[in-house]
Amino acid sequence: MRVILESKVRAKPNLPIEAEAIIPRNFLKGTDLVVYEGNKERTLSELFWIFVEGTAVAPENIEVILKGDTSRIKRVGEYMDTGSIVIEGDIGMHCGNFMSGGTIEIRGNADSWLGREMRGGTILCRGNAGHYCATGYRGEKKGMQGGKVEVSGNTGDFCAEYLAGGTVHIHGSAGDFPGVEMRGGELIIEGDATRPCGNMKSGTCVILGTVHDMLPTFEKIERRVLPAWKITADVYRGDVANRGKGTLCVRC
Amino acid sequence: MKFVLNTGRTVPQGTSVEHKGSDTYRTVASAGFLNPIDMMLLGIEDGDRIRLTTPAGHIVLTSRPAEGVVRGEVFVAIGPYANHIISSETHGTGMPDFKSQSVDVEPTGEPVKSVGELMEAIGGLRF
Amino acid sequence: MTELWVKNACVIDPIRGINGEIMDIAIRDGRIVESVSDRADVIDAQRCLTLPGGIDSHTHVSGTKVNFGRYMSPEDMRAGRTKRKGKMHVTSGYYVPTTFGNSYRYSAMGYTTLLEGAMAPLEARHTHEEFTATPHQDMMANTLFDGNWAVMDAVREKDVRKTAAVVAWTLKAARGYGIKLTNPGGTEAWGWGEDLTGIHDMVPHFAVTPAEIITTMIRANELLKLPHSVHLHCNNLGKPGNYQTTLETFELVPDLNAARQTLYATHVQFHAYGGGTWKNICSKAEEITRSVNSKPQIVMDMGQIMFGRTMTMTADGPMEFNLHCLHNNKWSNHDVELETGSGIIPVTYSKKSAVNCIMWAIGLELALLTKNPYQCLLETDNPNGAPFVKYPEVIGLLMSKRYRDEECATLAAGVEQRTSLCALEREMDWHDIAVMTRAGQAKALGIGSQGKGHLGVGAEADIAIYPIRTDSVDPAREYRKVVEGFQKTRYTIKRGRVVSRDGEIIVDGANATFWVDAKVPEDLKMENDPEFIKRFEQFYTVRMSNYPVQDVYLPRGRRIETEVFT
Amino acid sequence: MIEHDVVCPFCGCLCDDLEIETEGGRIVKVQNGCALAESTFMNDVRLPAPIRRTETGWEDISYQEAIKETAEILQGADRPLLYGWSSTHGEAQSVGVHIAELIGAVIDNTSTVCHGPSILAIQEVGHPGCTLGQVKNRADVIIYWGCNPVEAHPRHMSRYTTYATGFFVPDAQRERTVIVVDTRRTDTAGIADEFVQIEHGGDYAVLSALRAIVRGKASVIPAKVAGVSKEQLIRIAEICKTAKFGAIFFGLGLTMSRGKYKNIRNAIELTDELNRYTKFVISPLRGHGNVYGSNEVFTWMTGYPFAVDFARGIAFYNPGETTAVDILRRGECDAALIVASDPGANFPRAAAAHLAKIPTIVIDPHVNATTALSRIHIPCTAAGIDAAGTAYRMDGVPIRLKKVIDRGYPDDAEILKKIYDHLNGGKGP
Repeated sequence: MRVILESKVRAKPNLPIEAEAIIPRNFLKGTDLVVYEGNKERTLSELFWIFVEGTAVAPENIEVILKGDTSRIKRVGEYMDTGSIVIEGDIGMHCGNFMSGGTIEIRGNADSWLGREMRGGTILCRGNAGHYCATGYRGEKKGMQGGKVEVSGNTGDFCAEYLAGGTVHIHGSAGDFPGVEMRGGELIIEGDATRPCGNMKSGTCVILGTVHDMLPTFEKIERRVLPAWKITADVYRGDVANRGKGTLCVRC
Repeated sequence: MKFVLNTGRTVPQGTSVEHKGSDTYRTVASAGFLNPIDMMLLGIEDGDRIRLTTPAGHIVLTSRPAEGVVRGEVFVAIGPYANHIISSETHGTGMPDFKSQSVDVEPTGEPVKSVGELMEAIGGLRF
Repeated sequence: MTELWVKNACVIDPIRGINGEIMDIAIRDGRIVESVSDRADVIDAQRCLTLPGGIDSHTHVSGTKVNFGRYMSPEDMRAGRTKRKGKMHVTSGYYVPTTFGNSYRYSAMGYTTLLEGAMAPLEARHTHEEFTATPHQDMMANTLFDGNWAVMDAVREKDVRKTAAVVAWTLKAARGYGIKLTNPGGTEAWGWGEDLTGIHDMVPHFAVTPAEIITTMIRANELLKLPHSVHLHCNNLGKPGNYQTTLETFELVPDLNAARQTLYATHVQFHAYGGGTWKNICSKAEEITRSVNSKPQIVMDMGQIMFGRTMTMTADGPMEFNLHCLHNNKWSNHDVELETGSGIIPVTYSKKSAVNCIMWAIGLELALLTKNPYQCLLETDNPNGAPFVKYPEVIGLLMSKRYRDEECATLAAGVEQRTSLCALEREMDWHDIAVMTRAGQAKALGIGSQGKGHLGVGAEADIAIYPIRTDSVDPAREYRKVVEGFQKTRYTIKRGRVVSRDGEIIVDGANATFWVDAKVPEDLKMENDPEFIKRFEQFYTVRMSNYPVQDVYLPRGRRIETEVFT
Repeated sequence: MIEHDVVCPFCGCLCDDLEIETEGGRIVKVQNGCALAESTFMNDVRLPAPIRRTETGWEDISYQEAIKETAEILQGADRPLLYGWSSTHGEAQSVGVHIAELIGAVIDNTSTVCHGPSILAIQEVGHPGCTLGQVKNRADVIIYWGCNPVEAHPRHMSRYTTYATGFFVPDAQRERTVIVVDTRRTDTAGIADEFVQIEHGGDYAVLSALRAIVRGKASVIPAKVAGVSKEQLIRIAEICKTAKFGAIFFGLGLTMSRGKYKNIRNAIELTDELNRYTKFVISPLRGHGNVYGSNEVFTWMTGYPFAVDFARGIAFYNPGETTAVDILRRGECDAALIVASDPGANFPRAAAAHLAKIPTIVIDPHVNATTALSRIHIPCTAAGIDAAGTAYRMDGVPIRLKKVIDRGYPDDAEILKKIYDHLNGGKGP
């Protein structure tokens, strides 16, 4: 089954919409869902043209497609556990929060907190992602714990903060402090990064581009070939400011 | 020349902060403090006007020499002049780059605007 | 004039010796009266369990440290969020809820009076501000004296009268209720990053020992005729082997007051550990309760822990730092000049941890081994041992051996070998629970005369009606019904008004704050003591004139005056 | 008439030993205060009456009219922003929170552009701190990091640190070592025993290096970190470890520079590490007089210290998303109520500009930059001058601000209550 949601033109297009109801499973019972625009409650049909093609008996067979201006829509795919969502344009914040299964594809850019506290499933963002891509919530000790986030473009700052499990793969560059407070999982940055892995405790980060402002508290262990990436890298252990035992590999 | 814009509180700014329409406030909030060597390189003297440009906009300030300011930095009291050119990007933290905005600095003959004029430039109206 | 008539109530009112009688309660203008007119509103209690409003004699719900616990915990605020609804304000938080969250949830459980366990006098204004935002319970604040410089000076001079004078001045300034000692002397040592290891260690620079502070304060407390006794958080909290410190402390306590205990020892579970390390920690609840059973002058509360995530917060700064070094999670500390300290860290009590399981068992052992329920009150040192919303589960555990056994079966090894819990057959009855959750508290806090903790004529009409039929529920078997029943009252009545119904708050609250104005002879008034004033102005960072809490902070303050001593 | 022990409401020090002389309802003399205090009390020019912007200029309106129109604007908004709060008392702040929960607004205070990052850091690692008297009576090592108390908190050093006589530090100047860390050689740096000049944006690296050195991992540290020599770092670490009681104070140099809250987090974790050797505390130097009070009030009422979004009825918090600058930059809000602050002057251009595009109401005693961006400006009392109320000092000590004169203005808490009543169909909070 395909559910196509095309955003309607709004009187106040800058108002954020919160749409955690947009997950495949919810469309099993129809399209009578509630979303929020600013401080007002709306029905899905007030904000979207809704087209449903085919039927489904199981949520894994449901594909949700978002079209139009979706850059202000937050929390799409929150707690999603199966099925798929395709966003043809840009998507707002918190896409794929707490996701545990299924796939989300974003053809445009994603705003901040993409895949926050994700546990499983896959997110593919073909454009750039904002700040705090694949991270956690304020005050919480664990960020993303499982699954995979792949970004074809760049990310903003604090990418994979508190990463505790799963894989984050950035094909472009990451901003300031990628992998800060990391305690597990794997972070791959094919482009450049500034001050990677500050205060990391555990986990692995591989950077194929240039590192700016490498922190002084990483202990160089060895230089070795990383066959998976076909590169030679300097391997650091850190962050020694924090008794950390993380691994940071930087192409040399 | 490329500089980093740094902002902070000062006593003169603080004592006139509730009188933003006053000349005193205009004087203290629109002073751009530079290292004397940078001023020499820019070919300006104490009191000459400088134009600071960033992607957010531009502003004219009165230059002042300050030994304590490091080379490559321009210090401006926290307030509407500095804010006229600071980006509102917060890096997801809520806090703009009040101390690390990169700016172009050049000498200018243009006048320093009043706070009221700055507010009118962004759609306001002086009382 | 407002009147209410509660009929068909199955009343347990231990202070008046009523145990499960079906009776009617007449209420006029907030107080219990002999009878009401036929225009009174009527509530049919339908023979449900009806108790005086619950009283928590040791909880942390208001003030600097509690609010800092909230401030540093956005992750907890995600739990337990409710919207504004009717008379209810928004609430957030599970183990450190907002003030309204605390107030509504306590009210839903039938609690109408709370004692904030720790208030630093310098920050008292903050506590009182939060009291007014905790509208459904009458409040009172234990006032911290454990590291008070003027007190330690007077103790060193062995001057009980002077000690009493400092206490009286400070209680009045802080609008406090009673004397709290938290790790006496230890919080001053913590000002240097040190702690004391026992009650006979010297406090650095002050040349007094915890034992001297405790005994002098007990005498000063009784000299002042304060309604409550000294309220003590013993030294060495949370350390394996600390039961000896606790027992030594209990031995110091004379029996000086016929109406109530002479010492209130709080959260004793945390002070009843044998062994010498975390590896060989074991229960010494039997030793502790043997001592308490022979000393009517001591009342304790359980300090029960329950499994799950919570926040520890106490004036005991050094203890919190030690705990932080074990957990390596976030740590806050806030020492208060010339007075006390405090620390906060989040913890998770896990069934997989043998230490946590033993702690859990010790709290229950203390209650079950204490013969007189008036001597061991039910609480969790909220939120240190668990958030107070777990009280119904604690009640269930005390009333049902089967529930305890089922829980024990899910725990890490150790409980059976290192505690006696599994061997304890005792199952508490409804009356015991009524004592441990209201009557005992009223007596221990000395607020029976203020009309709290009983339903006699003249008492404040604070009443909790639970959806429990004691004639049909067997708590030993149907403990889940007990737990559920105590979670939400059918009606909570506060000063004659129904404030909460089936868990929902239906009116704006209008609580009162009790505080003690202890009188001293003219020559002992600290506000006239030049040396006291000089020291104050020199070493505090606020002026003495700006220190006392103004009356505006207690919009419904209830002053309790004591008789002047000679 | 001379009023003693008056509290200055200007900065987070809340000095409470001022003497204010009044004559015929005017303040004529301020004693014991700093220059900031003096100007706060002496040069108090107010907006005389409520004003409303018209097509061409401004017109006077009545309080009643101003309050009614404010309520209507807020009532009709889909995403109202209530911002400011730090220069008024807790009583007004608490009404503000009630309005926010009632109408589903975002409410934020000035810590968002001040010590918001410090709060984010504290939420990650906690805050080992103390009241200022602990520092005064005990500290033998004082570190000012990224702050300039000489300019921003002029009496901090004489009341609480460098020059303050303490019980265990009777000869303060001789017995206290003062370390200043900054990118600029400020006036504060001038009085330091040790000045550490850091390259722009290098604070995080220097803090990490210090933590590693304190832990005995100096071997990993390169010869220079962000312009600071390894020798100096080792010396600083040694001074800290051998202190009897050390205190770090930090300011906007850490919160506003690159990395933001990660800088503070690192400083807190350094403090934490040092506590394994001796006693160490850390505290932010809070700016506005009652900014800490706004954090306290917001926290006990909503659970969060700032940036609280009630759009969904429940309280939601996520700085970067629910913070005022971000909401304005993204053009989200469609009405704004600004109380006791001046975002027109203090927010970056794009954020301030949005205020002019939407109906903005200002409640503030003074005409400020935001006035020009507003639709309505309602003047009120100034807390601590002509209104009493509660303020929280930078270390959390609550102090009652005094009313020293009466100038006939309504209290902002009263104005806000009336707005609330309008919004709530005549029923108060």
